[in-house]
Amino acid sequence: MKYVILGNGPAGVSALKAIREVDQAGDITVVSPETWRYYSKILLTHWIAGKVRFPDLFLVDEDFYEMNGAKTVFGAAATRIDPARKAVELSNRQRLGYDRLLLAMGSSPQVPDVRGIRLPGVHYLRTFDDAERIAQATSSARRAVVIGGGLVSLKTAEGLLARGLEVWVVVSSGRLLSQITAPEDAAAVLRIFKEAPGLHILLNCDVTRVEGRGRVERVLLSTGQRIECDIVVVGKGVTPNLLCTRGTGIATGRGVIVNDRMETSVPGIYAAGDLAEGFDIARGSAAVNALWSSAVWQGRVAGYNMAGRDVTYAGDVAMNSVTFRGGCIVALGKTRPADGDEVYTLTTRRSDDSDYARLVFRGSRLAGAVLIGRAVETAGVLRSLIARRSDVARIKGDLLRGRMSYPCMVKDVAGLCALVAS
Amino acid sequence: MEKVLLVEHEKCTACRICELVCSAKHAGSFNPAKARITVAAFLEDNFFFPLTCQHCEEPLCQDVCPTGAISRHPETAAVVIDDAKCIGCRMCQAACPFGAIAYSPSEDKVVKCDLCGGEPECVLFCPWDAIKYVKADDAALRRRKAVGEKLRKALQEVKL
Amino acid sequence: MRVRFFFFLKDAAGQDEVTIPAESAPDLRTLVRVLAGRFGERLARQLVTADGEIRSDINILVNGRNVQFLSGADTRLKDEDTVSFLSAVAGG
Amino acid sequence: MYGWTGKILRVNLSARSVSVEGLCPEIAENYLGARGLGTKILYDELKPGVDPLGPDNKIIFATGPLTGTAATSAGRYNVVTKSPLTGFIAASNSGGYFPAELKYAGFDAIIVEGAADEPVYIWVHNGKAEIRPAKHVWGKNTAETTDILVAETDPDAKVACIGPAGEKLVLFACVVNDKGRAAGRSGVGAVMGSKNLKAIVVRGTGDVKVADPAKFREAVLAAFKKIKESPVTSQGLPTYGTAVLVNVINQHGAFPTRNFQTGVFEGAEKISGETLAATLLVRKRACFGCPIACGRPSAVRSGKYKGEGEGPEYETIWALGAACGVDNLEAVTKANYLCNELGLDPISMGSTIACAMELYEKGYLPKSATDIPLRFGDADAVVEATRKTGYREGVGDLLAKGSYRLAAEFGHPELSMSAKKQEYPAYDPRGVKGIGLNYATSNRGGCHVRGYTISPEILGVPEKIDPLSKDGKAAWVKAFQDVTALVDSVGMCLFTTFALGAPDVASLLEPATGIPFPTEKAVLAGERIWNLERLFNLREGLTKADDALAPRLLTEPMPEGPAAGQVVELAEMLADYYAARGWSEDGKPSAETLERLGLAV
Repeated sequence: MKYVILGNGPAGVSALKAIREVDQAGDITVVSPETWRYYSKILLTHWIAGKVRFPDLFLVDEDFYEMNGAKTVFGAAATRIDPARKAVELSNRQRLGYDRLLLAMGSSPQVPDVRGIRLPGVHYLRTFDDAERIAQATSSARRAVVIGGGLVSLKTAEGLLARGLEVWVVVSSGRLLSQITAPEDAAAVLRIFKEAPGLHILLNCDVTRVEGRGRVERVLLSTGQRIECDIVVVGKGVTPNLLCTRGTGIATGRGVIVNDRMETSVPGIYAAGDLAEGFDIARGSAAVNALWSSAVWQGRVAGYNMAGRDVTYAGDVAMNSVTFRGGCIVALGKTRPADGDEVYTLTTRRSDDSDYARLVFRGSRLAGAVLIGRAVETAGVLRSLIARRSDVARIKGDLLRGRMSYPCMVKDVAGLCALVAS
Repeated sequence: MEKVLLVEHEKCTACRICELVCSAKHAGSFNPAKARITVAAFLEDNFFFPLTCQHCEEPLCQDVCPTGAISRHPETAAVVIDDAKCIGCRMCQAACPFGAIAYSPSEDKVVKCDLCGGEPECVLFCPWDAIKYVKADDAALRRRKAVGEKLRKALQEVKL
Repeated sequence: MRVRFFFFLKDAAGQDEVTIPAESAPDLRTLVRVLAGRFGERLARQLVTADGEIRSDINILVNGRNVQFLSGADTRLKDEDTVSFLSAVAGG
Repeated sequence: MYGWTGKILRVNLSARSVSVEGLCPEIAENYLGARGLGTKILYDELKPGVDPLGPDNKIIFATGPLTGTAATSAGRYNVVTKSPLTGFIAASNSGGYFPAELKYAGFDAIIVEGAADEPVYIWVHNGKAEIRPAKHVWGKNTAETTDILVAETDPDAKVACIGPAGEKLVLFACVVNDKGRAAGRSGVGAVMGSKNLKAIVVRGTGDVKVADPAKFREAVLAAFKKIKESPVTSQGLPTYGTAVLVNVINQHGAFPTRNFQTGVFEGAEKISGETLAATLLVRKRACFGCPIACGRPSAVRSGKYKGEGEGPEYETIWALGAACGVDNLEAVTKANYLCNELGLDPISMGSTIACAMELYEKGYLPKSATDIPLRFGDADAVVEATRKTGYREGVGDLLAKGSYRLAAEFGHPELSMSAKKQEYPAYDPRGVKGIGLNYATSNRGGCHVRGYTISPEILGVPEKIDPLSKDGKAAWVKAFQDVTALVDSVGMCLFTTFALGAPDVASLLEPATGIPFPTEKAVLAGERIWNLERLFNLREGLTKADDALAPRLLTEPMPEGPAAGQVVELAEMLADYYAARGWSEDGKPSAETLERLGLAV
């Protein structure tokens, strides 16, 4: 059996491990446009901040591929897939035949339509090479503009602040983290970032132009404001890398459409990670959740199925955590309520004012939550309630009193048991 | 034979000595907020539950850790966190269905039970043997699993 | 005489009260032997030590007086007496 | 500092100010904490003769150096103030979760002075504190108050509060923490009420550190071993709770019945610890850090006494039961729940009802003076009188003054079973002489937990001594009083002394604090604390005449049972006691004694 894995991130590597667990003999090739072995993209902003050492970026040892009997083709990307001949063409002219193919190429940063956005000094943060360029630039830069108010932007801002830069974060929306939280969370979310020295958050405005002679010198904002700066980092979201699926018959929507075995519409071709539309339990439909955790689980399910073990993907719940200088925000599942959903906001006059929890219920089930501060400690239990689609009617009272703990559920089960026994 | 932590919550008196000795051992001070075990005491319901890491067979926390900081200890089989690798991103907290991972603000890291390297302090001090460290094939553990299974079934039946 | 058991001794004896004629147990030492024989090993272990001495950590009252302040194991018993056996307990 | 947090919170309710002060290391070493520290502060700061219910009185909530550590059963604190019931020092002890939480919040003690002009509570968290309005919980019972204040502060906050009884200045109102544990005696709740202070709410995530963790751990392990080896602390108390004593004390003929008219209660079995364990007990529960777990969550499932909560304890069962001739355990339990909810000391409550019943039956308390007939054995009357006292309704307004003032008002103060106007607990001294001497000399009036000689006299711990003999009792009482002051002041529970002794306490105290504490030094601290309490009382006008017992105990021989014919030979024991203490014949510490204890001015 010949396996080709396009991608060397969490989805690809999880698939590799799963395949090897089932099939010790098969021929596996991992293809990646990057030259580095499997590393953690999440750590890049921490590396820029100087909090993580270079060797600690890597999640596997150098002999990992060898030990798993996998060939690697690094520094090359798939350019065309030929399902009829069961082959993949690579940018280095190589052609790989496969019996089972995994699409795990992830996603790429979106490039905003702004004049001057191609000027040197404008960066994106996706790969280690991107991070290295940003880190180099910070050695001489003093002022930075970060475009976007999402997770990557804010973590990048934190990294740049740690490097001693003054940072302006320019956000189109009226609030931070607008993709993973709801408008009613805005104030609580903003509180986490507000007091950071050197950080300026500009809401409700866009960068209309990037200017400079030969390289970035300033940005112009829709408000008319000008910000002099040495570098710009863009964090306006990502799009799945679907280019090589064009014309192959692999069905796509926002991402690659898969069944519950992570197989695409073309038999033998699977997809996992940032480019796949996995089932989202909270939404009750497929969605592209560009999450580390989803990539791991989807990659594992894909790998098992590719190697012949029949495993289904139960689906996942969107799960994001954003930390900033000791503060933390966790968003789970569906954070923006639809019609008929019930929403409860729990704010107590606690010792720490930054504590906040908002729960979204759909019928007798929990659908989503935004947790800030100490409430984050309950995130796992809530996520499990959402993921298991538990009927929470009996423990809703406890949940709303801030008792969102596992024992609370055990108590409930024990109570039910007594009820059944009697 | 691998040993596991067995909690029999019916025996718990909510004295919280486990929290005290755990924090002393791991944090060097008496401070329940720093303990890796917590007694959830629902006093009105007379329901007390010592909660700590279950050292799951397939730990979700390990899956979601983006830094590779979580692994299984080769000798104790405990699911352990490598302090040096943890960046405090809290994803493991969001993944753990038991809520058994705590965050230590002073260190900006998450902390959890590590079975004290094979000699759990909570087990040594628990006055009522509500927490035991037993061989994985221990009869008590099997009984416990059977009860758990019964409870699970009871829950499902009621839901129908 | 009326013999009463309290607390764990009641559990061990399986009942809280028994009547024993003084002629079969004219003193406390004999009574303890009679009770140990009658109620078996579990009670016996709680009443007497391995050497057959009355254990010091239980309290035995004859008509409300601790036998310690009567004649100990030699305390004479009459049919109208009440002998109470109390396991080691405290409160407050 | 190790053991101690080294910080004291001072709250002035009149000025609405809060401040943080350091704990003087020398005071800490000499007075330890909790009861000792509170006494030292009160002695140093209180002007003599202040009205206990006026703004000049202060109330101190103090933990010990071992509170919040893993030391055996060290989850306790003391509420120290000038008692409105006795006019002398009050130091009421309680466990639960509140005391350790106060330590984690960063304070060894809270000193509250002045009085607020409207209801307030104090919110203490991680080294900070604020005074907050409490109008919305004024009038609420202790359970409701706790729930509301937890909801508006922190889910893990712990609450010590008063109920309606404290608000209405019932002279034996208590402070209830964690809903079911109480700083019960001497009316400390009324002092809070007089200050318009409804509650103290604490939450903390700070450290309590010990000086030598390894040595401390060894000492804790050794102490745990002894607790587990003692059948008293490993079996008796966990299985039956304190109520185990009902049968024991009744068997000895020292179970005070119908206001101490006799020492044998025919209904004892029905209200015994065994009956409680077999019927109403839900499970056992421990205070913070306690391996004994004598706590009794209980429930009366149905009927007119339906309810649930903690207890009843032995003393409660006696006071609301035998003392009033009541053998209905459900009624006693209900009255106990009411005491918890309304914030009443069940010993003084039951004893005061018992006194009123005797006054009523003898015709001294006219029928017109009470809206319910008060006859011995009437269970409903006990429940109703308790409720009425909490709210000061009808006859409850009379009962709220305690038995001494009640009996005096109707011309028969001799029928109050009290010392220094505080009601005795559940042991008739005619059947247990040493405890009588302790009642008479206890610095806070009629009380068993100052020098619990029941231990040697009845239970045989650490050795059996004859309860009916007066000889040698003075030395036992002194020794127990001093060791108890030590145990109370380090923050441990008195019940540990059924298995542990002063050397064990010292062995914990030394590695915890890093200060050398040989046993003699630790016990000397206990003696110092006892004498300082005495000095406080003397300054408040105490004389030898206050070291007294009710005439009934001295002159009316016990009518029946094992103690038949006995009276308490107090005068002889008292003389021995003064001598043993190094006090003058009129009960004042001599100059040499003060010198020896480091109390000389």
